[in-house]
Amino acid sequence: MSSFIPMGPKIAVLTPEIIVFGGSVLVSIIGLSRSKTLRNSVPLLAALTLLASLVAIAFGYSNEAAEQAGVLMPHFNKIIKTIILVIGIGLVAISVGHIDRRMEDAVARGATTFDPMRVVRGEFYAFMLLSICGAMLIPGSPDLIWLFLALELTSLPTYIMVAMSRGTRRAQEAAVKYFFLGAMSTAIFLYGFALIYGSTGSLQLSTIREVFADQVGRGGIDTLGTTGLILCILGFCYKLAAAPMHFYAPDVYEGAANPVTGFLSFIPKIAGFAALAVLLNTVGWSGHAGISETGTVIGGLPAPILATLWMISALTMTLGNIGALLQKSVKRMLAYSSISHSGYMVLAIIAGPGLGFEALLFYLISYGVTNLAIFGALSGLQKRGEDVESFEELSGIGRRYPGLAAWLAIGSGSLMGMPPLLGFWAKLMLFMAGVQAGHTPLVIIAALNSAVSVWYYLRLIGVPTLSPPGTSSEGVLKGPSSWPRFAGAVAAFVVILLPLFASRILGNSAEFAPVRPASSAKPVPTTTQETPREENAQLALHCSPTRL
Amino acid sequence: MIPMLSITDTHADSPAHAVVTAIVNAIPSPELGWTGLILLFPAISVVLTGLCCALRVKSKLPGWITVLALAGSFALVLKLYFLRGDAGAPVVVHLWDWMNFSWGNQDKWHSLQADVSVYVDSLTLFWLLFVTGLGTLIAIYATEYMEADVGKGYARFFNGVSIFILAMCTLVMADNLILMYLGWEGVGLASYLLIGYYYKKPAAAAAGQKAFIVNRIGDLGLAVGIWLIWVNYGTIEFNTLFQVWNDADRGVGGFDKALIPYCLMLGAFGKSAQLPLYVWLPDAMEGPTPVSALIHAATMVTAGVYLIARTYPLFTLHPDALATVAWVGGLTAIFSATIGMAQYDFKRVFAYSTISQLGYMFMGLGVGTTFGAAYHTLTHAFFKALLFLTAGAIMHGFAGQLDLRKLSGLRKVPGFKIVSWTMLIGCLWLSAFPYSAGMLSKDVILVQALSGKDHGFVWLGWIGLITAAMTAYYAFRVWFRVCAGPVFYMPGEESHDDHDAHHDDHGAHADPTSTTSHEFHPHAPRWAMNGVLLIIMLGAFATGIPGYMEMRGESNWAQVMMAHSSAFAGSVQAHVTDAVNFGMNPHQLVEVFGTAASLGGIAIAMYFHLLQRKSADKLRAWLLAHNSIRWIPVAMENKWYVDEFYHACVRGPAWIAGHILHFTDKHVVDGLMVNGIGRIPAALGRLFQPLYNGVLQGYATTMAGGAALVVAWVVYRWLTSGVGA
Amino acid sequence: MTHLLAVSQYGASHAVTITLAMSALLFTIGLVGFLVRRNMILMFLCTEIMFQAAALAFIAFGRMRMDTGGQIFVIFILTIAAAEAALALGLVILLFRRKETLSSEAWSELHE
Amino acid sequence: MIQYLLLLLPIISALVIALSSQRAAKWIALIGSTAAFIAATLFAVQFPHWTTGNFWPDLNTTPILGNFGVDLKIGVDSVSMLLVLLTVFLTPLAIAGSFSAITTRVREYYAWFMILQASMLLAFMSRDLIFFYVGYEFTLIPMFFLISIWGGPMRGPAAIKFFIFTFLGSVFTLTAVIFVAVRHFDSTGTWTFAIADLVKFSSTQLSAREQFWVFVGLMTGFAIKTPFFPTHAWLPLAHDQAPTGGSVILAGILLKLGTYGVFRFALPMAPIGAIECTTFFAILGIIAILYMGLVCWVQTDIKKLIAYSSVSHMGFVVLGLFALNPIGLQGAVMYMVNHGLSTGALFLCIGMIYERYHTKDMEQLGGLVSKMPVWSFFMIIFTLSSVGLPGLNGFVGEFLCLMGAFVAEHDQPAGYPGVLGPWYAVVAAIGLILGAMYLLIMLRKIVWGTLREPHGDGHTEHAASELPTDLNFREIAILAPIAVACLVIGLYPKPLLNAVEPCVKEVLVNYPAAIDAFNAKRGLVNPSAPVKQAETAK
Repeated sequence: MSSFIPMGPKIAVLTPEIIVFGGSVLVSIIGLSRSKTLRNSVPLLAALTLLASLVAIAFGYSNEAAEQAGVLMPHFNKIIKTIILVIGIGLVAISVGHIDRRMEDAVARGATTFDPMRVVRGEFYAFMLLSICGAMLIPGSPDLIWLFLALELTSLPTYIMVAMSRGTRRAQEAAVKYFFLGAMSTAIFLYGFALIYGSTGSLQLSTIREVFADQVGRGGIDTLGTTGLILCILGFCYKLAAAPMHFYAPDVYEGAANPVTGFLSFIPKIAGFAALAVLLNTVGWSGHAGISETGTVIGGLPAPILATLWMISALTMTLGNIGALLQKSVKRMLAYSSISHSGYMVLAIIAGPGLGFEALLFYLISYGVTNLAIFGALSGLQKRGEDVESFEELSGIGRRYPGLAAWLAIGSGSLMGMPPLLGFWAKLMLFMAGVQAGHTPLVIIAALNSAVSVWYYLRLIGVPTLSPPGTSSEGVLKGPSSWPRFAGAVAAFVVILLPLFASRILGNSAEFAPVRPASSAKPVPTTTQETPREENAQLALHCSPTRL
Repeated sequence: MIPMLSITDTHADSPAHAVVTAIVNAIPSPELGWTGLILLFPAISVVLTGLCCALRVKSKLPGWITVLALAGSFALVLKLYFLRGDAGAPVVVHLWDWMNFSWGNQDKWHSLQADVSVYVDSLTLFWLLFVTGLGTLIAIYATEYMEADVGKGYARFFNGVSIFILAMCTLVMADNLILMYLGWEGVGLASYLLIGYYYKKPAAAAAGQKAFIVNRIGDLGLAVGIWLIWVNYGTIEFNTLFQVWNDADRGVGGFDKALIPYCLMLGAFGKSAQLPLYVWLPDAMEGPTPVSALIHAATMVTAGVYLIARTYPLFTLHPDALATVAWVGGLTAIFSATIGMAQYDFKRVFAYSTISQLGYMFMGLGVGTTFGAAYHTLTHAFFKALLFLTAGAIMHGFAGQLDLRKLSGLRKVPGFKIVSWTMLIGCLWLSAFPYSAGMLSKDVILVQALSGKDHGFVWLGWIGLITAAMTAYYAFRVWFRVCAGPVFYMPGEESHDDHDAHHDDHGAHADPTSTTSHEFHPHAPRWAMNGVLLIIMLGAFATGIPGYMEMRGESNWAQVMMAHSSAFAGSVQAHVTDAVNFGMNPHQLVEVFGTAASLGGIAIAMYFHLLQRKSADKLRAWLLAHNSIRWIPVAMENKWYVDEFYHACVRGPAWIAGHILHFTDKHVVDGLMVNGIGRIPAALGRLFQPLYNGVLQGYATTMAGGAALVVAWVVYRWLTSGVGA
Repeated sequence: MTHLLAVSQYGASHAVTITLAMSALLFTIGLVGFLVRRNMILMFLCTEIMFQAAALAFIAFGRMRMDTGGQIFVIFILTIAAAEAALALGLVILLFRRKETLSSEAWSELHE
Repeated sequence: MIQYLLLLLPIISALVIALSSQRAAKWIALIGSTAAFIAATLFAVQFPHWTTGNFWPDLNTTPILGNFGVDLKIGVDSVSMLLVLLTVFLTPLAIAGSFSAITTRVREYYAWFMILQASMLLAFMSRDLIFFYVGYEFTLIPMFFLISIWGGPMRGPAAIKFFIFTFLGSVFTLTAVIFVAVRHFDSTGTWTFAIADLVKFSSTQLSAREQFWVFVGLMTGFAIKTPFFPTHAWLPLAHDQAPTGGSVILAGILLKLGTYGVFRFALPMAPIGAIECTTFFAILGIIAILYMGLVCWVQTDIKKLIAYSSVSHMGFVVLGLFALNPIGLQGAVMYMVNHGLSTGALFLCIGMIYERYHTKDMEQLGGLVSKMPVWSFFMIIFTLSSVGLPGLNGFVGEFLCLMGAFVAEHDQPAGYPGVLGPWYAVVAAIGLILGAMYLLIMLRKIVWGTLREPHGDGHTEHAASELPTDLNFREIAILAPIAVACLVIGLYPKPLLNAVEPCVKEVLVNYPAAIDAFNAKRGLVNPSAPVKQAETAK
């Protein structure tokens, strides 16, 4: 069943991940160095690693080679990796100066001497790189084992990062919650893998796809497979912070240090979406889902999967938004906002390859960049060596730090979908994808939700710029390093300017091949009229002129 | 059908070009194109007096500018009259495009053509003659009357007068209904500004506002009428309209058409202060007296008569339309006469008499004699202007005193001779003294009414006769009280000289009632006022001429002018019949009973108000003493409580509704609905908040439970829909 | 269960079915244990039980399909489980040092 | 490229202001906005094609999301041009009107103002639906800051309510737009958001049901923005709390975005849907006219009164739009422009009073004509224009709107049958009386009567020192152009009417047949309807 793929090309395709992995090893060693310069160069090194990996993708990655190496969605793979790396560099930048802050202070003051056993900087960046490496591995997974390992590689370091991000009880509590609930979710999707394996008899995703297509031809995916898929989706929801597996998110985001929260709200999420795309690729979006609003038959995910995702999407965005309305802590609010954005993005997953995936990728870029702007600004502030967390502490800081307030405002505007910022275009694409897939009701729910979200995003715009400075915002000062602020500024400019180049970006992502046709190229079995289906096929062609 | 002279425009493309075209068109053409200048003169006056206002000119310059401009207009009107004669064809002069656009073509219903164009036929000329003529005279009068305000409100006053004349000329010269509507509202604006001239008096400000708003009700009728006309005839230009009406569409139509006269009627009733809508006119007396004379007696209030005369053919669209006009007119006449009999403020008496006389005009229109109506308008314009101007002269002389109980024997006060005697002429004319112009014009109407066969017009004639008696009574009640009898006067509460000073702010002035006649020196009118009074008196005499000619069965210019205008075109002008009552035909009937009514009224007035002044009070006391009849004087003195009725039944409920709606808006629409919807998300959020309790197991359970719920939902969908796997 | 038995079209033996049932049971035990136990070590062990339930299922399915993939997967599951165990124990020790208790309820400072 | 200049001018000014000193800011803003005015006027003169309903001849496009048909296309037809001219005309005046009122965070104020102008211009000039939406939506941000920094005591809630409600509405609009674009793609295979293409597609290819929902979606946003009757709750608060300049722009231009949307998108895109909803919206319009008229009557705050009157006036626009015939639509467009002028000017007048007395309470002010004759003169002019006095601009729109509704009968021989009829217009025309009533009452209270000023001059010390009793030259120079414009449009609206005519025809191109079919379903057959339209109804 599984075709043999020689090792060489496979490793060649994995060069970027190998670079990142190597970098993590290097970083973890250098972090222990007694030389302050060397120690301080750790983030730079991490960023350079990511940059090198990026170069490797830019110049060493070809879709053909990847396809040869068994990557199922080569272009999707490339784009996801690129996004992870670019945003990853930003995430590294916003975490500069955070880890070991007290220790370094003490050393600088001469209060203590450097003790390699008590510093964690090296490990922190190493874990960060490992997690990024894991996330990068996901979209190219050829089989379930790979997928499982990549997912675990993504999550396990993050548990530790939360715990070590700051030495407080809150961080440890966040870590324990994150870890235990994460373990539960892992068990759930692992069991799902087992059921899929049971249904199809293979771990190879390409084979699974064929078997599922075969099953669809015989009336539908069997119960075992369906259950497995649903369990997987639910398990992945944990990574996405999507309902009903989102409950950990507010606590964990609040407990972790600001840069780590920024990390958590992006890397696991993109990993989860990549995993979801890879997994759902096995059942494909060309099955029949039902009758659309407009009366035409629409292709889509199998009905139970669609129903699950539909429900998850609607629940996630709604619960996220209504939860965010009540928050006093910026980070908790951002956690809920992150939840709701997962809900929007699930809509893109539902819409499927073509416009849906383009929307998903664009949305991920937009969300990642915007997140950087906001967390960059937040990480660039401190209050007595601690993170700035509550709205009160941000009150009126625009007077002193207009730039940071502006990054926050631009980020919020983008998250709420205010044109002409990046978030608007992302949402536009998303809604287009949703409507095109025939899910106008879901799009309307999403639209309503984005209107609700305005309330709390406005607070994030308004509190720093409009409110008078209060007692709790007086002690808020700039953080020790200017890198987070710089990263925030760059991200904010990107949020404003990227739309001008959106055409180029989307032009690139439009080329990605979402689904490889099943080798046997069976006609999709029909239970309803033939003609609309033909149109539908036409439609798919329009979506992806080059990729089929 | 109707020959016309039209200077058509080239349709403008670009704005600049259009402006040039407009100016070129406004320049007099070799023929009668200069007609448009009749409007130009007051317009220039508006601008110049406005400038004077802005520059705070401290001389009588604005007054004389106005007089000159109006005189210029009057001269042009005269020239036009003499050029065209009584029965000339309508002149249409296009000035510039206004609300003019089309879709498709320029046909009926496919375009809306309301241009600033002038349409002059004999009806227009008839009105223009006395509007500009009296306007000029009254402006001259006002240059003296308002002299106390020089440098303060003087320019503003004449600006208002110029606006008024401009709007009034636009009204009567309009070539289409919408332009007429412009004039219609324009005179309302002038009226608003001039009534509120003494803006510091809250009553004046309120009166101006009331006039505008009540008129708006009428305007609503006019607007609906215009729309209905467009819907039914596809045009609102008089020329085309009458053509259409003449060619094809004569006579009674469907519901839509039948409504047209009633809507127009509403407009006319509003502007001419007829029965349901007359309430603003008495209050309008708060304005300076020349304004009352010009606007609220002679000209503006006859706009309603003009409107009906202008659209007379349309009043045949429903059989009862004209009868309604007649009855409303007749009832207004007698109704306001009863109020006029019981007022002490003689300006108000004249105001009610104006309403009453306007009622006669409508009666005339209704019973079918447009000539009678127009002729009465003409005579009324002169004698009522005369009365108001004399009243003004008295106010001017006696510091605003208007109470007829506080003035007496003015004919013997030095300087008030001319005033008193011209006032007598006015009163005689008003009371239809035999063979006065007032009698002649009124008779035309009453004869027509008494010879009517249906709609109870005969009864209307009798009502007219009774009203005539009442009119004679209240007219001479004023004259005998004020001008006859022993000399006695008390100055008014406020001298309008110093209305700009804060005279009523601190009570620094002595109580005005304590100012006795000994310390007070009446301020006699000078040449401008007296001269104008005399000229108008002569005019009042002159207005009798067509009446005499009519009486002798000769054709006269007024008659001819009406007959060659839309007021006659195809109308139902009835002929006087030989209906017999009391053995007399209508002519004899009116002659006998009219004379009796007039003389009887004067006699009663003489008894109560000259010979036995005490007995008037006694009569009043006697009436008040008897419970069964005491409502009569009370109601009459309180104007039949009509204002109060409107206040309670229209304004009150609307005001309460306003408050209720404001409350609703604040607390239901905004508070409950909008804020309520706004609260839903947060409330939902609070609903789910307990789930985020921070306990690890709690989260785990919720997650597992949530996952189970999702699965359950999927299974449910699966089972129910049967689609899918 | 009927659905599970329905898959035996591939010729699954009774033993496979029983193994699968066992796996499902194990997973349930693990999950319920995770939800009801407060001791963090026990909770962690419950997640391990769930992992092993999945592993058992893999073996059973592998046997049913006559495919070695399931068994290979199990090795990776065990590896990951071991890694998680290391992480979990480290974490638990850290927390125990802080609060001298293993109860998960002691850690509920972060909440709405 | 020349058309981009108009967009760039305000943006560049905003940047320059942001970098300039606090003192220079207002002058730069004034110069920038005046330059925009001059530029727009020059364009209007140089390319008179707009007067005949055509767009600017060189319709350049700048692809943004090129492969999804989202291109920055700038162009104007006459309706757009009128509103552009209104925008560039009012903005410098509003800026000059803020000179003495804005003393804190001056740079920010003017920078936001210029950004606001840019985004309004974008909305009016865009020939691409998405960029229309960008401009339409982005106006919220500057307006949010204008209200919440320089607004009255309740500025926070006012700004938030304004923002959230308009945002809430416009997401539906966006969804509807996307729906149409997607359907266009489905049937043609190309993506486009070009207004012309989508309008053509939507009005002819969508089924009745789809059109209905598209129309509802579009209207949800526009109805809140305009605002229509039950969705007006944000307006009084926002207008009341906004600083003078903000109120002027809000009432003068931003509200027009809603009606412009209805005119430009909702009506042409979904004729069948529009016809089905006509009665509903017309009734909403009438309710707005009457209800708000009564509410205005009992207001004691001048600014609130004018704010509520805006809702009432917008009711006329709604009525005119849903008359669905040339008269009504012409009236609606005229009303948009004229309401912008007269209400904007009224807000400016009120702002001048507020700067002097620090109160907007009619009970505390009175008889100002004796102290401020010049101000009173302007106030009277603009009030009368608002009342709809013929000869001033307000009348043209008001009369045509009502007349349009009046003649919109099924058997109208004008070639444009309608769904409404005389009764709608007659009931709405009561609004004429109410309008006169509340506005004249306002005049009576604050302009006429004996002089009343707020007790204690303690509040007025900052402003009173700078400002003379009556208007100064700057203030006269602000109000006089508007007054002239009011008079000119009132006396010579012909060029405007001529220019708008082709646009109106274009909007109505699908209507007569569809209305005949709709009326026939209700049993009202148009005797003069062409025979062929039985099938076009489908």
